[in-house]
Amino acid sequence: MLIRVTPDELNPGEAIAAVASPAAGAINVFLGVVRDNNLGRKVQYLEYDAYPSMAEKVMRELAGEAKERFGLEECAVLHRTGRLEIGETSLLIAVSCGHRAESFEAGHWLVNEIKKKVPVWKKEVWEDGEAWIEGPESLGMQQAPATMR
Amino acid sequence: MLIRVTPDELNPGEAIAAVASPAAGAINVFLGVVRDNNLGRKVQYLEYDAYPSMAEKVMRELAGEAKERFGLEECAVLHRTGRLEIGETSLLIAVSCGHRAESFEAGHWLVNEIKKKVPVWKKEVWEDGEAWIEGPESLGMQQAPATMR
Amino acid sequence: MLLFASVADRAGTRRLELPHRDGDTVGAIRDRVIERFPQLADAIPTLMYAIDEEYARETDAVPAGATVALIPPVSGG
Amino acid sequence: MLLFASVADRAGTRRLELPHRDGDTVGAIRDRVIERFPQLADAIPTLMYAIDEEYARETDAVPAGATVALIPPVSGG
Repeated sequence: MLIRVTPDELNPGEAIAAVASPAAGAINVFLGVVRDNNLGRKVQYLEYDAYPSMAEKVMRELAGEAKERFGLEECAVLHRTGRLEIGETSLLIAVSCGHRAESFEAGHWLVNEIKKKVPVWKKEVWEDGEAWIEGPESLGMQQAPATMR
Repeated sequence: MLIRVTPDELNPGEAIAAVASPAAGAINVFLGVVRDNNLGRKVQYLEYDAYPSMAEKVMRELAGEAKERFGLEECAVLHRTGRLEIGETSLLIAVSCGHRAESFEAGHWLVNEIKKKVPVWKKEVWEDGEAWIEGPESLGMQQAPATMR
Repeated sequence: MLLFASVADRAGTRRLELPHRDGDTVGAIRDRVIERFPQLADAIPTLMYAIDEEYARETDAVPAGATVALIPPVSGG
Repeated sequence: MLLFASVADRAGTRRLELPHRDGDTVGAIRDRVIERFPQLADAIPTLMYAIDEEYARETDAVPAGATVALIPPVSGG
């Protein structure tokens, strides 16, 4: 299993290669990408904080559970940290298995679990402020300016 | 929309780049891969036949319908033809949209529709024979030897 | 007329030129192909058809110069 | 003790060393952090906790030398 929390760019080709298996008929890849807007606000960039060692541990546990639950051949989960520009990939998941239905189910299940359980946080930076987004799909609260950090 | 039927290797990076969009928060990629077994039989390789111009037309129609139905930003569908070895990618789909749930639904819907409607056929080649697989998940019928083609 | 996959294998060809007759339908043209390649008769119940890259019914009229295709059950992906 | 995201920003630090006391629980240690950084008090209802990279409950005992983390609601992906 390829599991990684890293400040470096995520490479889908690496994740696909990591889940290759002669018994796999289907590979599903999910990329979480930085969008230029959220809940009606224009986003300039994101900054991801993480507890890297624990995040990798939780990602490894979830990948193992997905393998069991969906009969996967292989599974890769990578999360990026630090400053990410619009269009860059923050989350990269790849799963391989015999048939397509399980590949979609497993990928979707993994994204949902990762968003619930992995200790990673995003800060949205707008033209006129910034906020840590805490909790899935929360709007965030206006925070103290960055100079206070 | 990137739509292509080709004898050349399919490149996931190209499909991902083709669906990139500042408004996309999720990209889902599906790879149909040649598996070393089917319905209990060991597969040596596959050979894909296609009606390329019609296949591209049907793929383009399905991609357009998926964009509408799931609110996609962009969509790419590529199918390979000719001889494919175990582990090679026969079908490559990428979709981008605002949120993850739609990306999984759209990808899954597209694979299902493509398998039902696009004029492409696979022949399985085993150690002791070969068969055109006609119809989804059929076992195929033993065919005349290749020398008759 | 275009043939694919098992149908092409069993006919030994992927392409036929057939003279156009007034009032030709997809089914009529298919029947002329079967006369020439009787070994294809048992494929009829499973076949679909296309006229100029569009799925078509057996009863659809075929214009002069059109390309008709015999489409066995597809198995892409 | 590790702090992250808004909690780290508001405390002005990502890492604290706290002396271990016999019978320490996660909640007891968190309360000592809040004494030092009262501005974090309103975050308590949303916090989760970890001991040595495992999610833990407020009532769990903290062994000497363990790393405790305050985990605000996560928002990865």
